[in-house]
Amino acid sequence: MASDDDTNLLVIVVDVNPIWWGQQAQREPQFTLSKCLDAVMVMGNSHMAMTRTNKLAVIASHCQDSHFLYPSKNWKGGDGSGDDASSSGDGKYELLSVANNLIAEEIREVMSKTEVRGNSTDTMLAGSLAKALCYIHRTSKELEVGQEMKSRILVIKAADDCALQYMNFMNVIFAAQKQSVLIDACVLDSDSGLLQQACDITGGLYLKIPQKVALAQYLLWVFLPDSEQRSQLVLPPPVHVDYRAACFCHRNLIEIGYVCSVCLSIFCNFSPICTTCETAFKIQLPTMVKAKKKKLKPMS
Amino acid sequence: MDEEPERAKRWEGGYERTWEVLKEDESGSLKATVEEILFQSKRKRVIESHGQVRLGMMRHLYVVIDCSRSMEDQDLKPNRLTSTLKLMEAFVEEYFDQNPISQVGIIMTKNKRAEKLTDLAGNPKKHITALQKAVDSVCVGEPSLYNSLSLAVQTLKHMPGHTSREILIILSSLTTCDPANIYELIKTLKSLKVRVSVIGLSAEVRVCTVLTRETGGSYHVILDESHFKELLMLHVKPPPSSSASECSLIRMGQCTDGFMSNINLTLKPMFSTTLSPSVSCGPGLSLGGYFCPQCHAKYTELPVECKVCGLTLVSAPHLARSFHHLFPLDAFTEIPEEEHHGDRFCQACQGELKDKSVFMCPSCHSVFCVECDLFIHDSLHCCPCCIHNQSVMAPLVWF
Amino acid sequence: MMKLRVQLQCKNLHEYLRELSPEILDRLYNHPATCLAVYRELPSLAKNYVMRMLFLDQPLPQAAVALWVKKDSQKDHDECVSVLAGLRLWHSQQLQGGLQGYILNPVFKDNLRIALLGGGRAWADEGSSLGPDRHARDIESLDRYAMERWEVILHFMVGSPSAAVSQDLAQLLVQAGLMKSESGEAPYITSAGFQFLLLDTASQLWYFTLQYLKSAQSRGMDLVEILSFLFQLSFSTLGRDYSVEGMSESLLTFLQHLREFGLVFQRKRKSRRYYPTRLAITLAAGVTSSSSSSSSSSSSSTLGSTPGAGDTGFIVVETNYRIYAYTNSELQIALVALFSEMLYRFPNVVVAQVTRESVQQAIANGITAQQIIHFLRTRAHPVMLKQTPVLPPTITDQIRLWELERDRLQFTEGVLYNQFLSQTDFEVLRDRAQGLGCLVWQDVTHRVMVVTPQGHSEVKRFWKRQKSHT
Amino acid sequence: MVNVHKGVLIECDPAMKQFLLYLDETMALGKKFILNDLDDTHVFILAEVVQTLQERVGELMDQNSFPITQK
Repeated sequence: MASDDDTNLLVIVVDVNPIWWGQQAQREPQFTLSKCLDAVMVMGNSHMAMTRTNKLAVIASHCQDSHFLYPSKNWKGGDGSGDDASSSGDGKYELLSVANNLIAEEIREVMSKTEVRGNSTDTMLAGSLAKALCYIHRTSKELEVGQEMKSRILVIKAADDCALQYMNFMNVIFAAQKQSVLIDACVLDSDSGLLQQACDITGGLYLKIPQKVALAQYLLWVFLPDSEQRSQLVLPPPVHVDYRAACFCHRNLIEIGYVCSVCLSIFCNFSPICTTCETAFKIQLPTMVKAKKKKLKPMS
Repeated sequence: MDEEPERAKRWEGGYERTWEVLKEDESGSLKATVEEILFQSKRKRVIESHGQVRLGMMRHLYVVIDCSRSMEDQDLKPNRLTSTLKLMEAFVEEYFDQNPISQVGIIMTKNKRAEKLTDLAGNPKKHITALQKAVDSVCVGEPSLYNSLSLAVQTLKHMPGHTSREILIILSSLTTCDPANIYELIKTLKSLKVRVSVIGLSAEVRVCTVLTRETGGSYHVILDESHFKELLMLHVKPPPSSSASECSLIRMGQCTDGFMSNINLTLKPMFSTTLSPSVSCGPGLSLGGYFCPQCHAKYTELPVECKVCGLTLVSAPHLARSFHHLFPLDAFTEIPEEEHHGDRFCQACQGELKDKSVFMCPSCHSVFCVECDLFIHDSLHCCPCCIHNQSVMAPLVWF
Repeated sequence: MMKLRVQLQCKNLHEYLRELSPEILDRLYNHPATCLAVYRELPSLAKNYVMRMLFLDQPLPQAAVALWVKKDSQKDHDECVSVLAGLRLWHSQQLQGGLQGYILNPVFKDNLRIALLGGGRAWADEGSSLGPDRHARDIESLDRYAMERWEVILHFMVGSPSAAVSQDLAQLLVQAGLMKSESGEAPYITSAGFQFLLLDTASQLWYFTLQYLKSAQSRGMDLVEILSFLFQLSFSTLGRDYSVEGMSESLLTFLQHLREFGLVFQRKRKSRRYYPTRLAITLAAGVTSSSSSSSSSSSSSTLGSTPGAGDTGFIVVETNYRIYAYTNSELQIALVALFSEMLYRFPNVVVAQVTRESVQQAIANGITAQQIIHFLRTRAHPVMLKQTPVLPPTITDQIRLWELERDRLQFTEGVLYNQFLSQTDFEVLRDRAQGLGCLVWQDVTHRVMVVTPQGHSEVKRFWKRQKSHT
Repeated sequence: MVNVHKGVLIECDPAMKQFLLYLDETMALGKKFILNDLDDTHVFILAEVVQTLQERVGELMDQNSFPITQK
């Protein structure tokens, strides 16, 4: 059994795209952003209640920015007196009640403060994941010597993907893989190709949940066990990821393509000049085989 | 060979009074200066990226490891050979991480001859097992620069024009035993546009200076093991390819997961091509695997060159992995902590800004601590705050 | 004459709870803090099982639960089910379709929900109702106070004159078998006491609390109330003050004892508020370490050096059998001296040498090699923690070899029977001795057997009767 | 008639057994103390020699352990 004292860090990235949640509130009033956050808090509480050394971080991924809901900057975690946050009046474990009050305050502030530019119904997930990785990197540096840390990121995805982020997203995925950080994805609405690739490359779990209302139960059943228990439990199988690339000129998925040796952009058929980096290609003419001169019979 | 401008050698320079760096503060503790040194060493590791220069993405690199008698010397613990092979394993790992669509070959030279440990291949596992087996090979005789270079050139000259051809020599003995005149070989190397770099384990050798200067490579002599590791890691980043090297379109096959892609989802256990063991990590019956789009040969490891139809097989993440060389993240500007009057928290990791200076991203003016700055440049390769305001350059739509 | 080497048994929470009667268990689960503490001690797979069933109201059929686990980890699944059933967390219930199903113990379920999500009544009356404490205590002073109180007890055990301890506490130490006192003169330490000293702070605390609970019944205190208060303490936040309103009389006396142990700080006996110290909070950590005699080295490496609870790691062990202890506390030096010879003494460091004689001397007073190694590992200096394994393997192996060297011979008293006339006589007598359970050793081919002295008289009588019949 | 002896059963590894036999032959403890040689890991001896036997074994152990401190 894993020794009890290696820390286990769970970072939950919640997609709080106001436009999507606004439409969602009209479509199904019984599942709104506050319900989703309750489920997140239940998941966070149970993770922190598991062992003394478990740590939690929650990030809200907004259209233009991502905010750390917990642990927030101005409140010192751990041994701080933290008497300003009201302690558990209702029998809840103190550490959890302080955490939940903080999350509630921060999310209220985030939703009211950041104004919405444009009607982008997609979220900049790569930025929040990058911040999560930096946070994991710092916490692992601050660990006592001799302890090691297993960490994973759970993304709760609502709006659909933003195509412009592909390159940054891939950078983030490779950085996570290098740090052996698992990326799990719980998708509420439309499937997301980027997250499928993230989960496949880092070995995390990708799940599109059929009923949104039972989000808390899905989180507790599928995403709560950490990497060591997942090898024992029966969990949803890894999803098939379509890694084929689209060519730059027509945006359709191709099996065989031509790759420019300089800027690696892909074209579905041969063209003498690369449109992205305008380098002229040396056209390999099929090498001409010079006709063999018949040899004069050597003078005997 | 004309006399090139003599670089000031270290021992020619003035007397370095290194002990004066450690200054005691009033309470007599060296803490401040030690942290200063630590801070400087962290900063030094961020190599300045030199803007928009064309990088040779597909590289063919031969690593020549000297196995002469001098490799049993014990100035590197436990002896030079074991320490070199250990560092080489890390190098191969890092090399394939940074350049997924490149290839490496390893050559050992001893007893006046050179032989191939592994030939050019794109699969790291094969090289690492070969390196691990080489630990107990015996070091005898003298190395031969000429033989190892000519052996490497024989395969490199057939490589297509657009890929970069490189040789990295790890030389420990001061002598070499060559059957012919090495300066002729240097001329042919130059004509074939092969770049030769040398890492010396003992002292600077004149013939290596000439060799590296002529072919455009780099020549360094190691100080200690950590310096050796640093020099090796310098060779991981693809070298700026000279404009002369022509670039061309390469035909490539995009592989998807074999067993899922065909419509009838019957899991057909297929024999992976057993032409040569190097094709898959082990021939035999396996469910998973990648199918070559052209000839449906099956492979378990990517990237690989299809043995049947010669098509290079690669998957999208491989190409994406070497992107950050194309759009390098420019270094953050360092501003002393006093001048920075924003909030006292690093915007990436929410940690407090404790150390002496703070780093600002030139494009989005967000502030980071030194740990995050290093982490962002080493593995993240993108600024967390810039991503948000959608100023992303190339509209690469790939999913 | 054989020296009985008593083994210090330090049960962990589960072993302790399993011995309690079911109705005490159910009353225990009435308090959110205890439910959370019991939940934290479950094996990690069982934790997930409990979480999965926390929000279900109707029972799950056993067949469904068996499918949760992959085939190759069936063993862990059965172990979890037995733990959960053993602690009465899972009740098996008859489903309508005649299937056997599992349901979470309703009392436990409600209280765990309250612990996680709130919605019940407050655990302890809030300190804030008394207004801020005029002379509030910061964390460093709390730590200092806790460590100093705890060290007084350890010093008393080592017998240093300066340590004075209340009669009640001394009597508890004797009851716990850590000390012995003949006819009224000052108690002195036993071999179990030595082993106790070598434990890390968290395990010492837990062992001490277990002994206290045993004696609690005799003092007429309610076991459930004390345990829930203890677990509530271990979940409190360091540095906050809590009020004493609403605490029963027995709880108040318990509080005074805790004050003496250093788990709680009160300015005066009668002050209306108390501060839990770091020792109280790491008490929960001690619970997870399995019994000291088992050789689980992994869980103890960081428990012992829990930050602030006593000194963090200060011992450096070198491969030339030298020990450098960076401490000037008399107690730690006395502990190191138990199994090594002191070489030099400096203001901030003590140099000692582990030798064959010193280790065998320690083994003679009942300390086992494993306890010495556990002591060195839990107090290993951070510099040592960087390397794996923490202690140089040559040293740990050598200490174990020195221990094995002593008991090359095992002596057992006995009575030898040989020269049996026939095989049947031998077998009859051997079966009789085996039936009585006093057969020590037998060799059928030579028809020789050895019986314990106590069993000898019985076997002899049987043999006489046997001979008179045939 | 069944023969009965009172004494102490010793269980030890074969090497130590040989040492006991050697002590017995050379009358090192003043008399023959082995009552029965049972098998190569068990021996049955007189009760009163146990104490002196332990000391002799201790001495044997001291002889073949090297002093690590070069005092």
